[in-house]
Amino acid sequence: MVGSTNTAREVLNVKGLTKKFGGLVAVDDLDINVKEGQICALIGPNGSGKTTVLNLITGVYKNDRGVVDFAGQHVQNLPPHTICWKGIARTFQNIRILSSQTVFQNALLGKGYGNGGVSILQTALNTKKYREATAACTEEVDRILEFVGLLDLKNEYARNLPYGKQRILEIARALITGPKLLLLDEPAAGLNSQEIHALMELIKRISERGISILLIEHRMEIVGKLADWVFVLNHGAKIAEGTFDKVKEDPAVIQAYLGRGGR
Amino acid sequence: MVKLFKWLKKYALLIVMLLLLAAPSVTSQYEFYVVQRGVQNAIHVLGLLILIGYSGMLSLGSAALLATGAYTYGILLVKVGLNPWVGAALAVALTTFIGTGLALPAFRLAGPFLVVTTVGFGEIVRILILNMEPITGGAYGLAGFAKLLPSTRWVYYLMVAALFLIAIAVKRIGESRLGLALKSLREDEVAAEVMGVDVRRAKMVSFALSAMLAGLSGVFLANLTGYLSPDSFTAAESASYLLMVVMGGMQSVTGAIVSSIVITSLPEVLRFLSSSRLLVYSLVLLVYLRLNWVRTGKGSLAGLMKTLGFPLGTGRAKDRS
Amino acid sequence: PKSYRICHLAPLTGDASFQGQILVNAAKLAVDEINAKGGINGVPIEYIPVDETSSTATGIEAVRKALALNPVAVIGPNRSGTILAAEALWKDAKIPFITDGTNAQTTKKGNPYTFRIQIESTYWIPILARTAKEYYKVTKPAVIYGTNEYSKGLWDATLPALTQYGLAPVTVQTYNDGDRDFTAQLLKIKAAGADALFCYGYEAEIGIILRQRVELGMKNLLVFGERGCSSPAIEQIAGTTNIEGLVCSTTLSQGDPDPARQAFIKKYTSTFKEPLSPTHVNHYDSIYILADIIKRVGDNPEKIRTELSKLNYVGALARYQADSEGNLVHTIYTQVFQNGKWTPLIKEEYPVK
Amino acid sequence: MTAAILLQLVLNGLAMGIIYSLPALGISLIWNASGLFNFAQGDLLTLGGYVMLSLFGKAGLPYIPSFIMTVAVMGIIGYALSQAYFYPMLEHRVNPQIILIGTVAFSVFIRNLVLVIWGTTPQTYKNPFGSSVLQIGELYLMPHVIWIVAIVAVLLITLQYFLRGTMVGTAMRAVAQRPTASYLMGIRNDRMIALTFMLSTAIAAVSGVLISPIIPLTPSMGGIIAVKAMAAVLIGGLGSFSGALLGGVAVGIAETLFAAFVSSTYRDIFIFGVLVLFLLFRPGGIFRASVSEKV
Amino acid sequence: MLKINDLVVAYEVAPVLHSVSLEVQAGKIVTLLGANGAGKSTTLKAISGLIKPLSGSIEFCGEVISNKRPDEIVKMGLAHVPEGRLVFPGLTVTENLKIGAYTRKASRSEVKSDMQKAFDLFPRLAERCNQLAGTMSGGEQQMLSIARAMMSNPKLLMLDEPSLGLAPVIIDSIMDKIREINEAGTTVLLIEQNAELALSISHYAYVLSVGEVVLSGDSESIAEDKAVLEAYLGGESEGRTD
Ligand SMILES: Nc1ncnc2c1ncn2[C@@H]1O[C@H](COP(=O)(O)OP(=O)(O)OP(=O)(O)O)[C@@H](O)[C@H]1O
Ligand SMILES: Nc1ncnc2c1ncn2[C@@H]1O[C@H](COP(=O)(O)OP(=O)(O)OP(=O)(O)O)[C@@H](O)[C@H]1O
Ligand SMILES: [Mg+2]
Ligand SMILES: [Mg+2]
Repeated sequence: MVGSTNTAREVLNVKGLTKKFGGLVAVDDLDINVKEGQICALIGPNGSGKTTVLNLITGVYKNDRGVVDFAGQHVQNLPPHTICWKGIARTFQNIRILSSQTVFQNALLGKGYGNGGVSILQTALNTKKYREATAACTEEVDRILEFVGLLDLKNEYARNLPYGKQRILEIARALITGPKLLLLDEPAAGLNSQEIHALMELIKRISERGISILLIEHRMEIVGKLADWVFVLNHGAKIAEGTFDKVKEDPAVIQAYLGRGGR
Repeated sequence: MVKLFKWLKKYALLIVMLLLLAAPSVTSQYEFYVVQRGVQNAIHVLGLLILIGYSGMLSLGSAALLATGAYTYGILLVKVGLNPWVGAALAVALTTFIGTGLALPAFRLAGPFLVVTTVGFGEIVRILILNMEPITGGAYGLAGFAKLLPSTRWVYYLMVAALFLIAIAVKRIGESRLGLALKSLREDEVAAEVMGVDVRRAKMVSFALSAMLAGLSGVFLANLTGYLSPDSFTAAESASYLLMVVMGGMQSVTGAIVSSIVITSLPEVLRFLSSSRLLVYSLVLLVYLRLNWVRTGKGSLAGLMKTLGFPLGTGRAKDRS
Repeated sequence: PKSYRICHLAPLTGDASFQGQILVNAAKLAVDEINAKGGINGVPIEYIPVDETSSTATGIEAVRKALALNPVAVIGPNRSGTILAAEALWKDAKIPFITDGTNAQTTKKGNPYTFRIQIESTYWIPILARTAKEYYKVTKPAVIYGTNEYSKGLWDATLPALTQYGLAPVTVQTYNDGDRDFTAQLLKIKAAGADALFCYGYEAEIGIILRQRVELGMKNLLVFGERGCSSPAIEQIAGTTNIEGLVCSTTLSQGDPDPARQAFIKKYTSTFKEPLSPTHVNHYDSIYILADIIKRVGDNPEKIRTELSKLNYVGALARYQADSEGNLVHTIYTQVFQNGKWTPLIKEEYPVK
Repeated sequence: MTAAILLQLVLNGLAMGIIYSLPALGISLIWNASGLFNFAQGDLLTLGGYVMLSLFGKAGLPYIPSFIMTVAVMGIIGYALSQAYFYPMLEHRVNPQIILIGTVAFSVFIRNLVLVIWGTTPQTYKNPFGSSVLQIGELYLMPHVIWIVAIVAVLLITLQYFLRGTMVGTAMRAVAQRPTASYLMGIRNDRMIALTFMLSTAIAAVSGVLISPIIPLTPSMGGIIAVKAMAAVLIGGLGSFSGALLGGVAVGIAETLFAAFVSSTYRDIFIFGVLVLFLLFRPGGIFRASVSEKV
Repeated sequence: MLKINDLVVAYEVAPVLHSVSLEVQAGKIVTLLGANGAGKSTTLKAISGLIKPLSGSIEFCGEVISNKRPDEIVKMGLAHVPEGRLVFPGLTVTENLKIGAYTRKASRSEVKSDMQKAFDLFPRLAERCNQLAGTMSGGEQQMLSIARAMMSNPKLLMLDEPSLGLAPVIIDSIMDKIREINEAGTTVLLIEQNAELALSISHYAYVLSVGEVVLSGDSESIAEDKAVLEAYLGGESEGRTD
């Protein structure tokens, strides 16, 4: 377990978050918070609203009610790219990479819009400033690719990567945005036990860099090993929270989510 | 053989430019006029390359932006009496401004919705030109404006120089991070947005750049013909510009230039085409689309092009299923 | 020479392309007749149709293209806009053009190479106005025209003509080319209490306007039109019963009893298996005029121009006499559609200036 | 403007709107059943009209057999289109943008093919619904309006039932959405796509046959109508059949009233302006609550 | 029931399956294990005809099916729950299920009762029967995909990672259900990342590595040979060089 202290500041503070789709309340008056350096897990039955919470935090959906405070600022309902700049990055439950671009370019996308403050004119003219900015950028992307172990696949088309690597690529892309908080949506889905092991190592290393993590996962071995704190959702509302060891004994959680296999 | 093609590919842009510079001395007066139109179209098509090829936003209203550029130039010279250079600058600026405004619907609309909107925009501009007679000359057209440079030949050289610079710029933008942001609009807008790409700004830049080039191309068009009338800016024209982008490979700058010039001069080369020009164009486009985007095994056009190292459509984003 | 090259600019593509086909058919008929008889002094005519398109701007390119072919003379363009925009090109190239536009300005540019085998609208629109006023006792005319350069030119000539005869339009309506529903305009004309309608545009639109007029219960509204109204296409689109009473001006009337005219009409209809459109066949004569000149002076364009400028020739369709501006035709028919066929009402000659 | 004239305006606007809704239905059908926006629908309509002209107007066959033959001929054309172009493209998951460009190319192709075969002289044939005006008080009405309304109503209900209520219709939509999965359900994708296109060309044939006695046939006739039909379909809600009808009627009435009370030359500007505003504030159209993509 | 001999499959040029031979006996649950990218899903796609093999033969119920179209194969009584769910996003849950029974010449009431069974297994689907499948959560779509395949009442059911993205409690009930339908006579071919789980319900297992079968045997014996198994499952896609 890494860096869990009670005195740490809150990075993410969600209060009263609510989202309806037509008549369906997907997220219901939800409060969660993630402290600096923590790895938190969000678990719950299928359709309990976990992904929706991520979508609300990152601005992909607009919320109906509630506040999302990130590093002391309201970020709810800001455009997604602004939220990204403020320091929240994410991956997707269904992988969303640019399949006809290379690994490097996919990662580069994490740098966001534009050429790092260099104007279009300078880009077109290939000025020194543009070249320097590009070089710096390339270097940074390479560093992160190295960190996650994808550097040797740098020039491969993303669509040709095996599934597991595509998941890692998404994480790399998210890291390149320079986040303070990383949201991972079922990163282990479709991975085998070896890959899961490597993934957990990676998540730990990311956490060691001081990045807080909010993780959605159905594989309890991962939640058990990684999460400092667990939130359990059902029907969009929080039914339990605490350490995994505590939460997994909660009869409501067992009944709604864990069944006999999860423990 | 393959080596030769590689070499050709590398220096393609340069070769095309040299050929263009030589054009006035080796063509008859009329052929030269056609080449001029080709170069002028190429400038416009490079703009569409950014919008359609890079960003994946289909526009069927591009002729209207061309009209905006050409008419603004003409009106400023004839009705206001401005200097041609000032007129040209203002024309490009205004077209860019209006084109950027077109990005507003693109914020919320995609696919067919956006295309129909651009069709609508094209109609709106055409009807306005037709009916605002005191300013635009209406159906009678607009004539009597000066050229940027006194001799046709110098205007041509200016145009070729502009084309060259624009080609390099468009290529560079395509390879830059900005270009990646534009391409991400085509592939996965949501992912791009969440990764910090300001999608609205990217759309605006895409529309603005393409409108700017349309405006510039319009100014040159006015210079070439010396006469403007609303019927040269119809939806059918927009469709032929679309053809030029697609046949150029959607991603390749040199491809776009070559295809613009070839398609512009096709009816002149094949005289029998003249009355069924569009019939043949559209058929060629259909055959091209069909062969290029569907792998029909070895021996197909696509296979052939691929072995020769030519750019192929990238529309084939397969899902892993 | 091996052949005498004559280019013919005609709209072969676009909205007006059916007119182009008639223009070419008529000219081609003459060329074939001449060549079948051994050509001009044994030299055949090389006849090259060039697509003027239905657009003014691309029409200019067609003029360039025609000039690049080095013809002895050119027939066309057909659109006033194209003539006005491109006449400097043939002035520079010193090639005579026998044009077809009705806009008065086209022959007023002082271009000695421009000739016209058509009557300008400023001549025949006043006749329409006078006919309306004096023959039909119209008091409240309305006008509808399309926003193309052709119809617009007709409207520009209409207001002065009406004023000249003490009439003022009770309402003026416009439409855009391609419009297919004129309910709004017609009902406004109805609401304005008009008793006659001056109606300008291309065949499809005019045809629908004439039909919709009846469908809206406005059968009593008299309609006065320009030369295109005598086209068989109008009758087909509007329906024969719906154009009863339509009045229009032309340079050739289907009902003209003159045997030479009737012989031509018979020849035309039997050759092409379609009814004749009187306003688009005059280039049959243009070819004969050129052939006659070339026979006399050879293929020098400058000499052909000189001969055209003092032309005095009786053709199958009309008598041609050049005036100082290059106008070659001076006869106007006003005809009315009565009992299912066109009947001449008035025939007028304009003096040659 | 008297009340009678106002009523007449609305009535004629409605008649025009019904005409727009015919290609709009075709566009909606293709959208539902293949996920394509068919820019060529209007030109297919033109083609249908010309085929009818040749059979009924020129060859002089009786009306009903000509009608049936036109629908059959157009159905065959739809089959050919699907086999030669759309099915291979869809089967290979070609980027929808490319297929969309393909429909634009088809639109241009068909229009010019018609031009080459039939020429550009506006043509028409005898109105089989009768050309005598019905007069009701001060209102004038053409009998074809009543017929077309009836046929559109039948078409609408049939399509709605076919696509939503039958297995084949559901399978068509399934093929459009996930061709791999539809294979796994035992559906023959090629047949479904062929059927889709045959249906839409058949609708184009019906529209062409109904419209060509009223609006003269020119190569661009269908295109002119289709531009409005596209606006109608987006206003009504792409994919919704009642939306196509309502959108068409709304466009027809709105443009007639605008032409009468504001300006007849600027009315297309008005329609497209309204369309853009409408799409900005209700991107899904009248009959579609805006569905956000699941992320 | 299903017999595969020397199957070779390639996506573009390089073969993904080099030589796969395996057999699924009627009435059994057979598991296919393997590292990521080993070619498990490709094998299933080749069986159901979604991708044409370069060589080798596939026999189903005594008939060679390697040259048949997917729809023909499916009509023979084979159902495939594909990787990535592939529900019809614009159809409602009910419509998705109905399409699942497309090939069956079953009466309406039969389809209804089968649908009821699917709803019993996944009560969430019943709650959402009119929701568009595309707006369902990942796990809900997975449930729908499984339920849809069962609607065709197949002789052979092929499941590609059915547990993917599902809550533990649902995985339990799916595994129970697989066993149950197997006991009722349906043969099952299963792909699972969670080897332990898969082996616990299956009779027989094959292990695939880089496009070849490297190990096969009774589930119990394979499960016992943990070290070997781990070695193969860990060899994560080293086969790819490009
Ligand atoms: N765009 C949408 N429209 C309608 N309903 C939606 C939409 N998105 C999500 N829902 C519904 O909201 C609920 C929550 O979905 P969400 O994707 O957040 O679940 P989840 O907890 O991530 O589930 P899983 O573990 O299966 O991924 C689901 O029941 C889903 O059907
Ligand atoms: N559509 C495709 N085009 C090209 N290559 C593909 C395609 N689909 C899969 N591959 C490649 O084929 C190989 C085998 O893939 P397959 O999906 O069969 O593996 P798998 O064993 O199912 O793995 P996973 O556990 O990731 O599902 C992989 O290397 C993969 O990258
Ligand atoms: Mg989820
Ligand atoms: Mg797989």
